[in-house]
Amino acid sequence: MYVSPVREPLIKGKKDYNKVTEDITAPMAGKPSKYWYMGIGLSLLALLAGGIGTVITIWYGIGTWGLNKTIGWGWGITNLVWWIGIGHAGTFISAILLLFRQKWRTSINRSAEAMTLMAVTCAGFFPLIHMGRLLLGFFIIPYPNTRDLWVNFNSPLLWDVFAISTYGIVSLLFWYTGLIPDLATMRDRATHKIKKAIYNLLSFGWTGSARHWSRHETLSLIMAGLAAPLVLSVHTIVSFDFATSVIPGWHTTIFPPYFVSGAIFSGFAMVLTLMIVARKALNLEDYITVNHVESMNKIIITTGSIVGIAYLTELFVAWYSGVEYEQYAFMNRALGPYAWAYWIMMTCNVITPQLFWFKKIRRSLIATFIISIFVNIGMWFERFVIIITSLHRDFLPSSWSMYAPSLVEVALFIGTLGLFFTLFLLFIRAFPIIAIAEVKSVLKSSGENKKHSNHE
Amino acid sequence: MNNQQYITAYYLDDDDLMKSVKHIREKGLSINDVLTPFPVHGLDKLLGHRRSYLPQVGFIGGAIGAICGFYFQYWIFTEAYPLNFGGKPFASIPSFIPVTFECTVLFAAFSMFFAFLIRSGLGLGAQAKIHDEKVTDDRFMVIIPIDESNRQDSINHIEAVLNETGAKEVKVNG
Amino acid sequence: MEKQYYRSLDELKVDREKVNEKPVKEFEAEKDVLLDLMEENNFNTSSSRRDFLKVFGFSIASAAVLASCEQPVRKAIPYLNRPEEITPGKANYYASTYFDGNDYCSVLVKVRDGRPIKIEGNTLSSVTKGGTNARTQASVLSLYDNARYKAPAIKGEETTWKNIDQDIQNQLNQLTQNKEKIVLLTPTIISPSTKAVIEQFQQKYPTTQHIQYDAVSASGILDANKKTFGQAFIPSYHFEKAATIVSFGADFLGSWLSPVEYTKQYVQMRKLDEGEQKMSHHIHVEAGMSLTGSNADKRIIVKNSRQKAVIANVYNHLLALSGQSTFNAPETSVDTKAIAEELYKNRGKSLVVSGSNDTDAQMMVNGINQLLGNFGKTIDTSVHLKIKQGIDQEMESLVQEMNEGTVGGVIMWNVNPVYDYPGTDAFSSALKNTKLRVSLAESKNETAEETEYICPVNHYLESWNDAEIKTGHYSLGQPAIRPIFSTRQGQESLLRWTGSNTEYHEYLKNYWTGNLFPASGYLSADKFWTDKLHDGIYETDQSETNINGFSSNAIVNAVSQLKNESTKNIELELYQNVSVGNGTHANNPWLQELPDPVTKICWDNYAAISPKLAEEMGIEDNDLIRIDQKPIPAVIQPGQEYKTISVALGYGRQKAGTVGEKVGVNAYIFSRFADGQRLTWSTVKEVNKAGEKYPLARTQTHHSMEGRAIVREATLKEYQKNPAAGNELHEKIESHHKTLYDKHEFPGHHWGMAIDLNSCTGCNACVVGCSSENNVPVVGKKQVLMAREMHWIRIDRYYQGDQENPSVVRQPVMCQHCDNAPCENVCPVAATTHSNEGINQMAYNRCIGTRYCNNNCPYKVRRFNFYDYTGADALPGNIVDPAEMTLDLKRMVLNPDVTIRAKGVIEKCSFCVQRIQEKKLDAKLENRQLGDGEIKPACAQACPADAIVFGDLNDENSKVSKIFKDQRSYHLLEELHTLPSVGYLTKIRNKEEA
Amino acid sequence: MEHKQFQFNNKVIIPSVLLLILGILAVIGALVTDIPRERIIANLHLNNVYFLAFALCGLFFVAVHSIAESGWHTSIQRIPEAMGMFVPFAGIIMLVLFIFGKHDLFHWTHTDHLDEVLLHKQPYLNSTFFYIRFVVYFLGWGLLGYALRKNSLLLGETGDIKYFNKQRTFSAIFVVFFAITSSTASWDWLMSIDAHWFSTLYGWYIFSSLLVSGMAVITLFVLLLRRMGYLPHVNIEHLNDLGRYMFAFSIFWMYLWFSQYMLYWYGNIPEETVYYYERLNNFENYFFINIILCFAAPFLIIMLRQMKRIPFVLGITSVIIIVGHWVDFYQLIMPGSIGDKAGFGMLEIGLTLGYFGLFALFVFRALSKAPLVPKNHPFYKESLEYHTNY
Repeated sequence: MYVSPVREPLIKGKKDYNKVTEDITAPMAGKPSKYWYMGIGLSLLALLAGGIGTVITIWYGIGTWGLNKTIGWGWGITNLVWWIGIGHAGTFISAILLLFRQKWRTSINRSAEAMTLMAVTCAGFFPLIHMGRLLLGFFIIPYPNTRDLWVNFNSPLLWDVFAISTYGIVSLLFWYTGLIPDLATMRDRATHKIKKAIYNLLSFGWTGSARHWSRHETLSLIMAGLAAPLVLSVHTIVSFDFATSVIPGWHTTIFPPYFVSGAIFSGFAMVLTLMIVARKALNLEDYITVNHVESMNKIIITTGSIVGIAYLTELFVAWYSGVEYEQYAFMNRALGPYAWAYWIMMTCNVITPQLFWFKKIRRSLIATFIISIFVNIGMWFERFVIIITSLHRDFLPSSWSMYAPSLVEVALFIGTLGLFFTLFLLFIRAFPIIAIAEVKSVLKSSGENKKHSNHE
Repeated sequence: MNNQQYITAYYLDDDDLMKSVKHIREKGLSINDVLTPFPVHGLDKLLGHRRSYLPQVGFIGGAIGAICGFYFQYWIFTEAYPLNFGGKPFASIPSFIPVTFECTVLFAAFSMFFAFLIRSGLGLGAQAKIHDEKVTDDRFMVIIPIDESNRQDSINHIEAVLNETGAKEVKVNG
Repeated sequence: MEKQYYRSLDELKVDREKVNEKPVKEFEAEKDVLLDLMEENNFNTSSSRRDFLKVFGFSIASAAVLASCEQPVRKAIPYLNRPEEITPGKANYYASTYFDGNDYCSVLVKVRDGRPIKIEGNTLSSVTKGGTNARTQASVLSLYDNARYKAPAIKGEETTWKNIDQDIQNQLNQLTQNKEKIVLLTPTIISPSTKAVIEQFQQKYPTTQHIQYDAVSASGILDANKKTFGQAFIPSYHFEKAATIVSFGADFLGSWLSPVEYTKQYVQMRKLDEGEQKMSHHIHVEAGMSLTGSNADKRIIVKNSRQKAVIANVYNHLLALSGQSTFNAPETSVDTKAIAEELYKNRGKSLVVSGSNDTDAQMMVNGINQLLGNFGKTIDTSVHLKIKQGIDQEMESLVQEMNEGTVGGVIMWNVNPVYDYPGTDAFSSALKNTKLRVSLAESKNETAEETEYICPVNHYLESWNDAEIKTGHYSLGQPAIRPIFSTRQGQESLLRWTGSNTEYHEYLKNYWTGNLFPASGYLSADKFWTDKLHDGIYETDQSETNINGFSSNAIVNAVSQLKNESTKNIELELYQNVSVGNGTHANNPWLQELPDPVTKICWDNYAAISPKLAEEMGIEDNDLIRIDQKPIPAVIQPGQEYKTISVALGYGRQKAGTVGEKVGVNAYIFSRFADGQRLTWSTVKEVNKAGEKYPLARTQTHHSMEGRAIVREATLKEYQKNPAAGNELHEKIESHHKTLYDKHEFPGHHWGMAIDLNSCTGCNACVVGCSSENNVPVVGKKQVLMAREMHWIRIDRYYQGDQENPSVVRQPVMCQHCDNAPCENVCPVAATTHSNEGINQMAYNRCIGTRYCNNNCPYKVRRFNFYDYTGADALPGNIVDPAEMTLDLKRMVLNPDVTIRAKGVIEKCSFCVQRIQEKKLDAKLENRQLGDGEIKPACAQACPADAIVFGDLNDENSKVSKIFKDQRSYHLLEELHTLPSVGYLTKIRNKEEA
Repeated sequence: MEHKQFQFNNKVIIPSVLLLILGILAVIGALVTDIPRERIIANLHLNNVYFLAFALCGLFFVAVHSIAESGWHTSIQRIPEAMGMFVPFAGIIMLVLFIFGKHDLFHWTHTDHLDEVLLHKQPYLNSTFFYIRFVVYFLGWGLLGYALRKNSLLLGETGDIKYFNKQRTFSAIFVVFFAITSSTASWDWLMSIDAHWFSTLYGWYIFSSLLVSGMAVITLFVLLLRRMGYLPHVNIEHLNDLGRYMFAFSIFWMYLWFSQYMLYWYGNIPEETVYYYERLNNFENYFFINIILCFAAPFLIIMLRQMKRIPFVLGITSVIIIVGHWVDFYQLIMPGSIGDKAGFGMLEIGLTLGYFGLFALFVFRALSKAPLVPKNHPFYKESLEYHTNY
């Protein structure tokens, strides 16, 4: 297919198909580096902290958290939304960018999707652990109990159960579908017997038959078509958790699209944070190029601006509505006791991404890395602001109250970070973190070496 | 599979593959299969493959999911155990939409995924017949069945055609 | 309301024996409600009803066993023969009397399966009229207090009653022989039969002096009346007849004399039901913000040392108005003329009271009331209030005598002077000079711990008793349970020591049949006795006849000596709050966790200081300050007099049990004697910041309504012009109500509750009543600090206006049972739903604790069990129970009709659904319509102000339906269209400007 | 491939003018019969806004595809560009209507009897500020639209990378400007009709409506031009993409519609539900027809790939969407502005067709002013070799 010479190459260096395979599978070969061990050590330590927090929470109760009669959700749900948001990048890259024909997605979709799965795992942990009676959490499954009672389909939390599990499953299927051919590559390259057997099992007997490829492509495409609205639906439903209520600051119609765009915003930031490190550590600079980073930064600035406009819209409509509770809620956000969190959110989410208007910054890896971390922080604070500042001062001033997390809550958050990075570090050792087959399919049209000579 | 034998050969470039497939087909040879390390665009057309029915499967799966998901909720709220939640009507249709949607997607995805596996004979424990381990790396392999009734002629003919196309490692394979 | 009052278990022993002679009859089916219920639910097992009963008997028996000894609780013997009056699962009510020397209340004791579990007001009493206060409600828990003395002890060694009796008798005889003085120190005794017992004791031991000692006394009133009427007495006040009430520091709704009675009276003149257009005008002069002061229409801030001058000026103006000669009154900045003029306008319809213990002040108040012609109208001198008979001077003399060594023995019965006598150890050191020290005490206290002989007395629910709260107003107390421990009631001990073997029960009965029966008009003494025991009260129209005419000589004398006292010093004011009161009940966790109606602080007392003083001294809330070296946390109290610091009494108990010990500081040490009276205010030498913080547990931290229409109010004038004044929003909002789906139908009942903000005084009785009825957990100070208190009903308090003298509004808030409840929608597991009777119901065992409902509740009335407070959790050993509420002993107080909630579960007000179901069943079994007002949730039951009305909104004629149609009626946050089933009536203030 | 210059001849002028005359006749007819004046004004407002939305969507389409460095759109981009040229004229007719008819449309302009809520909103909802905003919108859109068009023509002509980059910059500015103004303008012209009511999502909801209806108009013009023999290079793949856009944005519209409706339905707070209450009780037909036409029909018709590749089906779907969103705007405007005076008859049909004629005249004229394809656009060749597998 013809590609305009104006476009930058997506794969740098003079590559052939074999080189692609070699490059991408290289990180899995041999012994892990000492940095890998350090990383996994730290991650496991964090995971341990989370484990201790979990045991304490289950044994002693939610009382070990900083919540109170007014503020029923704190860091737990903040983290849930944050992780779910991060989990949106993968599917967005794979599904929506696929539908919009953005070829640059091929280098990052695999790892982004894997991050989706990991983030969803981390996210899914919080609605479970935040329950007062975790051991009875199975009540949430729609089955008739001994008194023929079912569940409440009016509850956004129940929708969440469906949405998050569906999202997790479909993402897994989608990710795995894409992984099958690459697993076959791994199988065929594996020299160790056990390794080969495992990859053989996982690759589902893939041969690379043209028929299979044809179906595989159709499957990927339709799955992408399904995943695109699904990715919208998940964060929409998460936003419904808040927006369906009557609490000022929560009950607002812009939440669904604004949450989705915030999710993609934060997801891309996390992908960038990891990929900027990973491309260097795993020698994949030719595949994940500055061009890729720039493209992602463009998405960040778009979604960041949408989020910014949503903030302003909320502020304006709070005033415009003439509803005193709404007005107070927003005044309180900006000027109340949690104003610091609000301004961290504003700075990190609205102001810093605007730096990406400058091409220099957009293409600077260091700047991108720093800003991506800012965005991660900002988006965490966005959820914190939404949850805490809305709850801590709602309708009746008599019940107003303050919230600070306990050590247990902090430990749980750190634990999920540990889980996330542990899974990621294991992932890069076990699976090709770039979709080998997909990169090969765009190598000719968008690779550097064949750039100027391609004709059909 | 019975004793059917094949001649396999590979190319190192997808463009070469396309050209030779065209050539082989023009020579009247039937191609049993082509193995490639990545999906080569336009190959289906050259090989004369039909479009897959997976979208239809997905649609049916999704439709079933939607209907089941919706009716499940509707039945519980109006028949099985109607409860007054915050004054909402028993049939609180807007509330049913999110779960209905999720069920639709879930059913569609599952049905397609498994249809894909079943139709392609893939799955946990399925054994691939590996002709060449480099097929998943950088080799594009054509597999042409040998006419068993006229074995040697067939082999010769096929080898000749393949050699014309610049194929590498033309060999008979079980 | 028809309630069946049962007689006591003991009383029925005879009947039971009679019953047992006959073959036991099969019970009548309709009585056995529960059994039928079980059958309806298709318990088609082979077991018969009788088998079931045997099993069920366990619970009753276990209680009975527990009540008798310390055997393991769970070993139980089934009732083979059911006692006549006990139906398993049905509660009995016994009339009784609560009097602890400080508070009086005629009560009904709810006994379930042998255990008293709830106290309710006795509506037959013309004094308390079914009202209760927080302490009365909480008193049932004291019965199960682990700090109670469980057996007699000599010098800390447990012993038998026989031994201790012998010892004490010997010593008493010895003292009598030596003509050494024996003092019987008690709080005010209002029991006529007990007085007879004491007389008998005094006959046996003639050197005995009986001294009544009230830690917070009314000695000033007694003295003033003695000087003006010739007799030391407290008259009956009639707030319900007063159009203008002027109170000089008398917290008559909270702690002054008989607050339950006064609240009942007071709200009669405050209610604007059924188009009533008039209400009383209440002027309150005080230094600290009291409960009563915060309810006043006009609150005038005057420091304690200057209040006398204000009284004098009012008196002087009234003298002038009535054309009498005036005197030289000290100056005051208060517009006393206006007060006097208003009072004068309302001659005979006004009431002036003072809480001061200053004889002169009280005499002037008498003079004022006399000038206004209030005696005989709003003040009845012929019916005396018998409460607070203690004369401070007697106690003062006693301590002097003890110090001199002229007192041989002291028997202290239910008093705690080591704790509550002024000074740090004045009493304690005096006590050391006596030879015999006997304590008749109910539970661990500072005084008893300093005596050799501890003779534990029964809790009042284990005791026989009687009371004459007012002249001719008798009431009886009867045990509702056998003594749980090896205790004996005080009267019985005294009788034993006189050598008598009469049981006090007999003694009491004889006293009543001997002294009261003859004039009762009854033909049979037995009938008289059983009737009165059933009713709990016996009221006659007796009156005091030996009251002299009013004499103003003493007043003239007094005013001539009035000095213009003026001091720049900071004054310290001591007061009793509605929860802990004088400190007797400091070990009661329900009371400790009860937020103060003004500051909303619990689990501590504190120094309330004025905002201006705080600013000057750089003091913030929770700063520890030192008042004459004594450290105490400060709270900035709007409306506090500039240079007055108020501290609550009753805290700082050193020996009281796990709950009450070392909670707050003992402020009694600051009280003092002056002019023969004990005063509860003094000047302090120095106040300074300690530089530390001391966090106070406060259930409400934001005090402004932020301009929201939460509590709606109007002035009386506006109301008279427009009954919807202040409530204009209601109609507007109602007219805008649009819904996208129709309301569900409530074909049977639709329960609703109306709360009159004009009546509610904020006394907190409802809060304790609710906790008691619904097994609401106590969470302790640490958890309250984290804003995790569990109360199902709370009383919100907001300040309005300038902080120098703000107006105060209160609003009881419980679950509003919204028909469009935001909480119900969002529970994923359908644990909270709407019943077809309009109740927002919680299925605790279904709840998984997402707290989503709590977040969504606009009223924030849902409570989450952050820890295992009740021992109901599946995981053992992780209970958070600062108040020991999970002790088997204390768990006896639990209401078996209400599930205790496990860790991780949301709970909230249920409209006392168990009471609704009970009454519905009663009506069904009796095949009749449920009457309006028959169902009373615990809060409505407890309310002394009748501010809470409950009923069926589907019944057009029910009281609650009518109130809902009142133009003052509105719903909290009604603009949200949550359609609450709770309505509020606007608060109307009788004042000029809004 | 040879490209014909678009001819602004009688073949296109006559039908357009006929439609325009039909519209004028409809208004005259309404004036002489007893149709209330307010109804005419409300209809004029409806069509003003609706056709302006097409024009803005045209500009937005061009801008977004420039930023996204899309290739395939280059072969049809002249059509959205031409649509954008309607913006200034729409501004003029809108201004005239507001000057004469704002009191019939906006209750908040009755400054003599405002309740406290509207008084509270006065700093925003007052005529002066309203007109200032109006001018800012049209200046911004007009100038940026003009710049985009001019630059695009230059780029198409020269293929100079300088113009390519410039186009990207203009596009970015336009998108940012439009992101804000599309919301505020929809508050001004639509949301403030129900002056007490508010919804934070409103602006984005209108935006989605604009997007999908504009896309349908683009599709319709592409089909029309192909039918007339222009744009021979536009193949089934391009149509497929346009169809996919319509399909996806229909779902997106439904998503936003549902989000807004569900949240207000769920909260059931009167000040919010009053909006839907009005529509469900007095305009229930429009309410449901709206959903069917805007979502159900396009969703079912063009879900399958095969259907998107049939020009006729695509055309029908475009028309359904255009009608559907007209109904959407109808039920956005009518209940709040004229309430029970609203109706549906010859006036509505005629006037809308008249606007179509007017709009078509502008578009055709603009198309004729420039080559139909940017033959030197760097991505133009990509567009020609465009084929998809999905």
